[in-house]
Amino acid sequence: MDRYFNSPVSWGHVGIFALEAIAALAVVIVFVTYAIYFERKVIGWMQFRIGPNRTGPLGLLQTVADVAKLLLKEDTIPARADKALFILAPALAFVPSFLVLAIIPYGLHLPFADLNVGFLYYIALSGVTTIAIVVAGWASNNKYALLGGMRSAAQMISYEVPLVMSIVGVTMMTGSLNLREVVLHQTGYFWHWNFIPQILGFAVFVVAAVSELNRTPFDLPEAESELVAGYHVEYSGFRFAFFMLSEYIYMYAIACLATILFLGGWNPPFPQLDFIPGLIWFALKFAVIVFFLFWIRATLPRLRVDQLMGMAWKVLLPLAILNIFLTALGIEWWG
Amino acid sequence: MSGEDRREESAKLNETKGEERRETEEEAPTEGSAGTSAEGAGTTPTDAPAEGDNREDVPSAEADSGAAGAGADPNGRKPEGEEQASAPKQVQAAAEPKTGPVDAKQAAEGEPAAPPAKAAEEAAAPAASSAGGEAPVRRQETDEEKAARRKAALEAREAAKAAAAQGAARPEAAGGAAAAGRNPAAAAGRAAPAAADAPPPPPSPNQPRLDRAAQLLRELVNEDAVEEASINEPNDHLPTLVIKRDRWQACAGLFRSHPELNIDYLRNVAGVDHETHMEVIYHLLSLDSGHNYAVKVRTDRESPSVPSVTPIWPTANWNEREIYDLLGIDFPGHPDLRRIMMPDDWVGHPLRKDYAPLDPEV
Amino acid sequence: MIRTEELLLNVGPQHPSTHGVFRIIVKLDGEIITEATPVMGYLHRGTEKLAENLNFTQIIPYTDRMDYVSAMTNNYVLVHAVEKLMGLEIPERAEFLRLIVMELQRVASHMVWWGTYLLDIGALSPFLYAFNDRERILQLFNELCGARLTYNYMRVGGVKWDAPDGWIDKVKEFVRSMHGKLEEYDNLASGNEILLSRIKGVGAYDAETAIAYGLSGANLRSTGVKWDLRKNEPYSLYDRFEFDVPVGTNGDCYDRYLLRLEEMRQSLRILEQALEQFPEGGETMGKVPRVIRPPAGEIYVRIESPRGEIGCYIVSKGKAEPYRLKFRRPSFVNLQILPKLLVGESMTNLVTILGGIDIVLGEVDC
Amino acid sequence: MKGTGIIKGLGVTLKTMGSKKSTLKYPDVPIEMPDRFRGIQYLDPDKCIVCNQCARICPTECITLTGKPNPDPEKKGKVLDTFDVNFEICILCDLCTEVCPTEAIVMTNNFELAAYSRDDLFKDVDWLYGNNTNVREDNNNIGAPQRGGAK
Repeated sequence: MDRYFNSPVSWGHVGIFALEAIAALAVVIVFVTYAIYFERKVIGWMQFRIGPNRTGPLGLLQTVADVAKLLLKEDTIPARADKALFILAPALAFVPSFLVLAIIPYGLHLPFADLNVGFLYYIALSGVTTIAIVVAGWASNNKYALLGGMRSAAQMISYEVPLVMSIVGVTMMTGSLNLREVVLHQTGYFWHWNFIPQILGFAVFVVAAVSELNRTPFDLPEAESELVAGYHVEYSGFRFAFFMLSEYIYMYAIACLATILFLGGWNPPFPQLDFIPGLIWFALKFAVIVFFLFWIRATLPRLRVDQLMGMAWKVLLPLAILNIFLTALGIEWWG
Repeated sequence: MSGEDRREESAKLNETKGEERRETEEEAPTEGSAGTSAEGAGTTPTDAPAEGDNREDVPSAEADSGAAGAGADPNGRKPEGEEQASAPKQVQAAAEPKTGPVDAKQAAEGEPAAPPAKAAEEAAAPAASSAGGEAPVRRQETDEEKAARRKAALEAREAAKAAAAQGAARPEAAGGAAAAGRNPAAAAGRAAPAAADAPPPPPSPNQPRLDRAAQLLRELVNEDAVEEASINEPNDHLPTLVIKRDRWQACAGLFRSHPELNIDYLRNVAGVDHETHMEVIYHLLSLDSGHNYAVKVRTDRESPSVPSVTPIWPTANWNEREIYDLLGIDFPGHPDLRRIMMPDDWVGHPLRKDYAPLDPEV
Repeated sequence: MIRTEELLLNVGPQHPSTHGVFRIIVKLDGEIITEATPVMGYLHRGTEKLAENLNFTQIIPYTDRMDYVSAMTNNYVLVHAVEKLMGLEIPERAEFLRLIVMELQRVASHMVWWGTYLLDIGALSPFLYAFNDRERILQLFNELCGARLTYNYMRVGGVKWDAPDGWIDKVKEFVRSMHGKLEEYDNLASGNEILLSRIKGVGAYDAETAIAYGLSGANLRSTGVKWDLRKNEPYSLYDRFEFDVPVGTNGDCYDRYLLRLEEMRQSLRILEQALEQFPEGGETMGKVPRVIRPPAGEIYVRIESPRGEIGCYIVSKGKAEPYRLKFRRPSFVNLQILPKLLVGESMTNLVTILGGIDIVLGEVDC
Repeated sequence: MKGTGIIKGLGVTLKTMGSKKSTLKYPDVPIEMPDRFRGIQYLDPDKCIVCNQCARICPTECITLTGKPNPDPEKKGKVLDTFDVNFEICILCDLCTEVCPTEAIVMTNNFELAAYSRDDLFKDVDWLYGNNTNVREDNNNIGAPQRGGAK
């Protein structure tokens, strides 16, 4: 990769970059398609059901069919909605979700953009999606959407704080925000991975990440039983698909981040297992995280707004700060 | 074949079937009554009168579970022995969260001691003498009743035919016909119990409670507060009071606050359109003592109004709204008297007997 | 200058958590409710008016559709009222069958409540766990009376169908396995800290308020008032069986939650005894006149439905049709306390409290 | 300890993942209903004696029927001419089969009635006669005259 960055720009390079980007996009789209499929399958299995099984063999084409349906649906915009914002919101939600994918290294030689401020880049861009959700809630001119949008703004801003604080420990141990270096620092046996020394940080990270994803038990912005569908109650067709897409892409990104920051990225748990390619190890860890997200969605009820905010500020933030202190002490005493 | 033909045909069928049915009907109750009274004569003397006085419900409860029924309640029907046995228990059970149930408890324990004995004494005499004589008397009554009913049914059928003949049944006509058909039936219904009351039945176990309640209301509210007081026997000897409309508010207050009555729970409020008048029925319950009362308040049909008891029992709130909605009875004193079931712009009150929908298509 | 205003929000009639077509107009200050006005009647079918032109056998299918989650108890309250008014004798076998189906129905109804309540609170799975087991009860009912929801099973004087061969054993088998299932329910949700934080202390009222508002069933018992019509005013054969009436202490949603789970256990207890004592043979239909024509008079009977005291008030003028038929619907009466409970709560708690009262809209609107 | 409840719950869902599923393959595999199931009625016009019991007992008045004199002059009584059930309002309550003295109208286990038009739900005697599969064996017509009443 580096040689492309260092050599002068030519049409050939542009073509290669474009192809790479398209390949990455294809991977992500395939992931989203089958993440939705497996989410439904897994939750179905946990509820004495078998999940989607009618479209295509084993129901594998279910999501494809769903997307096709969404594409063909009539595009409705409520008469009293703020049209410009209403149209802008889905795009605003979904553009940053793709942008954050640029920094994720899947293997030692498979990074796209090797930024030194990798994690901060992620936080900065994912924050834009919050704005999109508020805009969507506001532009719909619907009270449920508005409530959902407001909830989402409060929730995502609150949880970004513990999310960032939780990885400060990792950064301190690594000495860098560059995601590739974070992984390289975790080379060795699995107890060298960050999730053991940073167990507290890992816990805070997982909780805050689930909250950032607006998934159960933190799915208040779209709490079905209270707000019907929350901020996207008025959206249908492909605009709705955009929100859906960005949600799942964030899930992909967060699962990748958790793998990289705490589970040793592409490193095998034992150096002896080195013969298995790093990409497979990465995918395995990633799958575990994604499965965990499905699993808690199938099990847990939803928090209340005040409890949610209380949890962010009264539990997670102090824990994250405590984690920073402990890490500092650890580094001071044991190096 | 048109609808009219069909109707005629079914009417004919009705007639033939009806006769068959009448026969079977006549057989059934007499059989039952003969059986039960014979049984009554055969067993302990306390059994018979209890059945003798409940002529409305012929086969009583004890036979369905011979041993249990006879052992537990000597009266044959369940209320007395059962309720008294359970009343103190209820008091104890309910005593924890409540304050001052002492007098209620005393009432529950002291009161019932007398009536069973009395009932037994009075019961013994007629049972011994007239156990054989009971059955024919009753059969005669049923015959009378049957005759009246047959007449009523005939009239009703004729009225219905007349209405049908008029073609597109206009609501007034149909309503009138229905009313014409109903009135004799109602009259017959009323006549039957009147005839049945000839031999004075032994007092109900709940009679003292009814008398006491009536006395309290008369003393503490007004002499004319209670218009009628009776025991509704099929309904577990439910003491039923008819209260003068103007006194109802004060009476309700007394029911709620008087330590001896202590009605804290309003079970049900129902409105009935009796065509001659409107009636609101309150089913009251004291959770401490387990005592039930039914209170009826009558009002005229033209501008029906009954004082609201929502300030006394908040339960009444929606119930009164429902009655207002469906029967059109006004409840002065209600905090928020609006329609509750029907749309706000609905015309008429559907549960009234003369209700005709504004738009018959709906 | 920031201008603030109250938000007037229509919750319903089409809303996932109003359990049917029920509407609450709430005034919101932020997410805090300052005023709540329930609006109902969207499912009003005029059962009481329809009944005035139907004979008693014909009314039974209509009662199925009132509280459609618990049709058996509705059937029972009507036939019980008519039987009492006519003084009919019910064969023991029929009475046993009625009791068994009513208790099965109570379990099934509480399962629906449990599942939907947790769905309201945001947990997806309990709903399917509950329905998976309820399915077995419905299957039993289907074998018994040929329908899964609107049973039309009871008749004045008895029941329509005798138990088919092997049915009692199937019920026994079900009751046996259900104990384990209830434990699984507890494991799945009852201990969940998120659930506890959501329902503990929410929607609390004291015994006095509960009695004043005429609440019944678990709503009343959660305040500590030990009032269960099966014990206090026994009907059917309930005085033959041993069971406890669980009561709560705080009167909050958590108590109601625990009470309903415990009531399922008690129902299983009753079922176990009833199935043991189930009589070998006998009629399922008593001696009933050809045309059911109660004598002139009136009667109010009440039984303990899964939702509370369901009552039936009949005014008869000696005809085959009731002159007036009024149902005291527990959901309707219990719901009255809702506006009082909602003031000062958040939107989220609206769902929790409404779900905790356990209403069925078919019954509220009737 | 905080969190044990959540972990227990996670355990239950995880355990369920491997358990037997209860999904029915409904349209592919037809559902077998028990014999007593109340499905769409089957009508045998030859048995019908045009007694009108079913039309009278029907709570929703969805049955209309007419009879004609028996074409065979030797025999008395009537034979069925038309018989219509409006399945838009039929609630399959079983009362019509309960009162039928000759078991001319009986329930079947068929329950699929969905149609694109409301008119299709208006079924006549031929259709009901043709609905002759899965006919219920035990009809238990307790309301019918000869067996009911004071039995």
